[in-house]
Amino acid sequence: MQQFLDTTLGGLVLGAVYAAFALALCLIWRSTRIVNFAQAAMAMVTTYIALSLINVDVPYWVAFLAAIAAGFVLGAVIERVIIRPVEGKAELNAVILTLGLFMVLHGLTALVFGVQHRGFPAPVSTNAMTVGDTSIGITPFGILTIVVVAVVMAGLVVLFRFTDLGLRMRASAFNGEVSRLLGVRVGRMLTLGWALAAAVGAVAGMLIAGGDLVNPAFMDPFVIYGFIAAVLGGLDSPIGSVIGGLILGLSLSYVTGYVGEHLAPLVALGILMLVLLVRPSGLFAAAAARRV
Amino acid sequence: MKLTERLRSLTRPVRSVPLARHLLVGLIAFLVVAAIIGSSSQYLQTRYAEMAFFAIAAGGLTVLTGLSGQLSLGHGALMAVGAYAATLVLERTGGETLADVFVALLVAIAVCAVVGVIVGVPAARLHGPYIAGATLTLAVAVPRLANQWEFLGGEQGLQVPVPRAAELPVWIQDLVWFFTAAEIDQYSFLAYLGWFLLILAFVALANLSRSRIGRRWRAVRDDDVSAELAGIHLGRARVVAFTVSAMCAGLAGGLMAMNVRLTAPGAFTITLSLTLLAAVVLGGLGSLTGALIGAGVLAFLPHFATDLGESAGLSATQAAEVTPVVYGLVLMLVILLAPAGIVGSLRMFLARSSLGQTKEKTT
Amino acid sequence: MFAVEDLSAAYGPVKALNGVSFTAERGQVTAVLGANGAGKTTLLRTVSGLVRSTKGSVKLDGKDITRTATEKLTSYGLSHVPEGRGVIAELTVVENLRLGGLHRATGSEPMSIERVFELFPRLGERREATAHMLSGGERQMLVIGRALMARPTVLLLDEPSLGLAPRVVAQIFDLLRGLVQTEELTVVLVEQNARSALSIADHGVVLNLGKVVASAPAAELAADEQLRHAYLGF
Amino acid sequence: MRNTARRAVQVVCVLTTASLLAACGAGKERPSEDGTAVGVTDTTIKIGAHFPLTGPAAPGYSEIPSGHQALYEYVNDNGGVHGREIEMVVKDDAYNPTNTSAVTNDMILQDEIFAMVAGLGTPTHRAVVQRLNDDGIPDLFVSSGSLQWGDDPATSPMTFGWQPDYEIEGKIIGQYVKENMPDAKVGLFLQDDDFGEDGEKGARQFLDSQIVDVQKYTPGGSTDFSPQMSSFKSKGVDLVLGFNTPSYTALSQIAAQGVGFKSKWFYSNVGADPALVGGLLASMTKGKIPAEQGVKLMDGMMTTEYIPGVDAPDDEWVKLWQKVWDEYSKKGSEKLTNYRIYGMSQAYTFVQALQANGKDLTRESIVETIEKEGASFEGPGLAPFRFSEDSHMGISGASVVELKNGAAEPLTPVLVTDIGDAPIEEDDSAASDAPPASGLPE
Repeated sequence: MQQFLDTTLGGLVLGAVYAAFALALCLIWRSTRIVNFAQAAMAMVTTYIALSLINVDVPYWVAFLAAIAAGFVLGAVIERVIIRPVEGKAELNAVILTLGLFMVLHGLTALVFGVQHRGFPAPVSTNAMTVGDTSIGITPFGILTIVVVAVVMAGLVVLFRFTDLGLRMRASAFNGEVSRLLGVRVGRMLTLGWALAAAVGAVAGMLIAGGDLVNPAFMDPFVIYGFIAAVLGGLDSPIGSVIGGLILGLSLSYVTGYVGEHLAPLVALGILMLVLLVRPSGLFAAAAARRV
Repeated sequence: MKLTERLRSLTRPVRSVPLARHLLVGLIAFLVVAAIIGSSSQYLQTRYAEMAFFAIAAGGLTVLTGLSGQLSLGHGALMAVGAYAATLVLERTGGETLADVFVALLVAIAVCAVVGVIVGVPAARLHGPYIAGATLTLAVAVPRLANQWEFLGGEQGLQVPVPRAAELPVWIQDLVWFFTAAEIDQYSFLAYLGWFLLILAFVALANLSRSRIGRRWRAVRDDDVSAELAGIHLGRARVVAFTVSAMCAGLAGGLMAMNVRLTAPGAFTITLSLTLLAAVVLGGLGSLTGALIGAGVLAFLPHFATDLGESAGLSATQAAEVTPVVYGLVLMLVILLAPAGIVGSLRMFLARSSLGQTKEKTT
Repeated sequence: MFAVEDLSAAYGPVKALNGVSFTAERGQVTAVLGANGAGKTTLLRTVSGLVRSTKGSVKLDGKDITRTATEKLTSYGLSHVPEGRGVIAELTVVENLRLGGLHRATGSEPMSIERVFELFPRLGERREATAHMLSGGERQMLVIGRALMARPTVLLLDEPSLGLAPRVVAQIFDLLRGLVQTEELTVVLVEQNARSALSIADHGVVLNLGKVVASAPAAELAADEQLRHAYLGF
Repeated sequence: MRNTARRAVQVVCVLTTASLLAACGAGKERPSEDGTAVGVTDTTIKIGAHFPLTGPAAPGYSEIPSGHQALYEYVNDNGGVHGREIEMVVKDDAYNPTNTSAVTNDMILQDEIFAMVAGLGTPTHRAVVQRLNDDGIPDLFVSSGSLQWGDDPATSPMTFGWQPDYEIEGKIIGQYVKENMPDAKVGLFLQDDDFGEDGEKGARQFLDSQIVDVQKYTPGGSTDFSPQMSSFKSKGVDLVLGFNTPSYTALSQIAAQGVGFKSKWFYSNVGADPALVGGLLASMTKGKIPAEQGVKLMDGMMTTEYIPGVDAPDDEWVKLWQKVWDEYSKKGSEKLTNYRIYGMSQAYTFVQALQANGKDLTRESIVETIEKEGASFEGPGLAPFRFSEDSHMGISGASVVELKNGAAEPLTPVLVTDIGDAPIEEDDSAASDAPPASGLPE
């Protein structure tokens, strides 16, 4: 029972991070119909930027903000310079392009920062919390993770639902040409979409790195898990991404805890195929089924 | 002029049948290759052997992606399946003789054919980013199965027995001696074997792509809706393409196992699948020559780039990172600047200039 | 006044517009007519910069707006209304309208969404519906209403009757006629349905293969039997 | 015909390009072998080794080769061994056996090394043992305590171990726990390969009935060990025996804190360096404890020790290492660490073997020399080597220690034993060896 509770709590924390990551993928998919396979590498880069700052004694939260800002800039630059030429072209091109970007960012980070594993601090304790005498399987950092992801989500909901900027971004994503006719600077909105997504990815990177070792490959599992979480909820649906992330986090946590860590990717693959073949638009997509 | 015409008429039967023509080219190519391998150092021979299995895998992938328009990032996983299948067979047979080697490779191909169908059926229903994500997951998930069952050797993998030169049939030893004036050893054997199978595989693939099946694949790639209207069973065409491609990956995996002499999950990383894609994209999607060029780059670039990096003052570990950066840049630049790849761009250039020539002639 | 002079455009080697000129007066409806493929839609797309012009100019009250970025045209008071499929299907009715009001003609007063609902009461009833749930007629009302939110002086309408029942077409054209008077609009109405279009238009321009073949008061065109048979199909 | 010709031309073009490319960097001529072995000239000996310079096993282990290199430079500057200078090629395998195979291939065929010396890692080195023995290349002093380097010289005649194997380490730990903590509920935390397996084998000789849970990890896999620690916690484990590499010591500590699992810890020597693990732990915690104070986070953990380390600066051997390191470390700013001491100690044994071999050096002769004389090599090891024609096992014992403020406090004298049922005996004789005045083996 104790183990089940611990595993569940661990899964929720993990799921929250997957959710943030899936959310980032979803933002980009909505704005440019591209799955950004370089998302994990971008988040890794921003996390390294934060780590370099922390290592010269910059306070954690300043470094955290710096990572977000770096992500924002990185996302914008990548959209403008690299992605813009393939927007609206054959989807295979964008896939290959982002995979290439993944490899380049990976390699460059290794060249610049080295490949050794480095410790990454957490802003709050990573020791289990106790209720009375028994300790429970969640740490203050785990709670912080869930809170941060919830805040990010709430922020995005407010942005998209209640602000003119969000309306412009959504309109650009859904129908660029019509939006232009209505005076929306669609190009800017797409850039902003990538920038926001990369900033959200940067947050996810910081949350994963905290209290763990980082190296240039530390985000690699997220290339697939983030994608699966996003597809699970329907690539188009931010709320779906979040729920997809939580479902995936819990599933993988149970698999790791009760069966074996090595089977986690296989279970993830099973979940992905099931969703793609049975409910291609994801579990929570509101729109009519799209071809996958 | 007369003589050449007579020669042409004599060779017509060979030229008019694609298979015969491809086989002839294959034979010539193998003789050239054998001469090169025979006169190379052991170190180069291992590089050639590596190039051969990369080329087989890339050839299969290029058929899949270039001709039938499906993307697979899971070919590393399929190579793993082939490698484990071949290794398990070699473990049981001892792997001492040439027959053992071929049996192992045939089993690798057969197992991968089955896996190809299993993966191909659902994959045929996916497109674009979805198939990319699904096959990428496959690439991560399959090698981890080695940790599940003890007979697969876990993380540290399985040792692969390799035939010793002395166990090879005498006629092969004599033949090699006759042509290259060098004794065959393990390294040259694997290089000969690899290139022999590579040429065989490419002849088969070239033939296939000229055949009705190949035309169907292209039809499916270019416009699936009209292909379907023309009576082509989309799913079936895609599954066949995936299976053929998987068989190539299986053969490549089997050869890789023999070359590396160890089959372990750590060999089959996401990076392997991505570098295969890089080879195919670099060469030009759908071109076998391109796949060969791409494979050459895969086999030689890492060492070249690492040396370059080290001489530029990077530490050994950093220099090793130059290679993936180059692969990644290749992927990006090809997509942004020359989406047809090396061979495709060259072909377009040639086509344009020959078009120019014919125009000049006619006017 | 809205004027097009010698406007040309091409898709690759194919000339889609070949030296088109006409003017549209304030408070009037100018119908641009022609068969399918005559270049009507290309004309609008070229005016709003979605297709690059190769020659000629577009003038709005004497100001040259030929190469102006598409996004800026609403601020000059020019609204291009794409045909009914141009609703943003994933947004609600209200959101579509809000979007229309974000980039208004410079110096104009914002228009309230309620005013649109007064003009199109049907939309008011469905304000929270997502646009993909609307009927064809409702969508057409939505794109027109959305364009009005930007307080345009010139309204370019692309095939508003496409795929609609005649009764609905009549209803929409009536509304349009009314709007021209109350809002002092310049309307350029691109239509394949020449008969209906001419019934509300003041002036007509007939295109064929990218060229103007006739430009005359609407009544005159409607009376020209030969022209009607040759180009307008009624 | 055009098609055919073009295709043939294409193939030839590709091959030519490939060979040219290869010629740029790779195609070196084999050196002529007049009387000496590959990799040996009158003035040089070229050796090679694979190390994890990158990846999860790199922290700590990547420092070992710098120890080797410093000692070789010291030796070279003092006239070399029988007039020959030692040159060491180090290649990164990232602790991935497939890479080990590839880089070993390169070292054999491209760098043409005389011998592999100190190649690191159980799963990694296992991938190339057969290859090295097939090709008759000496495979000396493997940096790993797996049994397979030494327990079967008939199959692997060229391979020699160096450090105490994991089985005797497991036995020594097992006996200590059984005698001193008979009521402890033991959980095993194992690397999922021969490393973990050998250690478990030794420990189970004494602790079979005390072990209540076994958890494993895959190197290079997930770095979150909460599930494993939750399992220990739910099974009531109060003593964990870890056979794991250093990063995983830090990660298991973090995960244990994360799930609120409290226990006594006993790590294999391999994964218990206080400076390194403490530093990693310090960098991963809230508010970043300065790395120097990180060693305190390891207080109370137990491990074994078989060579003197940086915590004993007055030891004669450590004084020698310090002197060599101060003089020959490439990056002057880096400190002497236990891993560098490990490398220098190993290098010292290799130089000893070369000295003992005499001027006529062949691949066979060095093997013969170690088999005949290795057991009497006096070096920093607290216990003697077991080298003979029947055994290629390395150092024969260790003492159990407890970490306190980064220093190892002995809990037992040096305990010496061998694999299998061999009894465990106290034997401090080798611990008192001191280095020769020159610092060079004689």
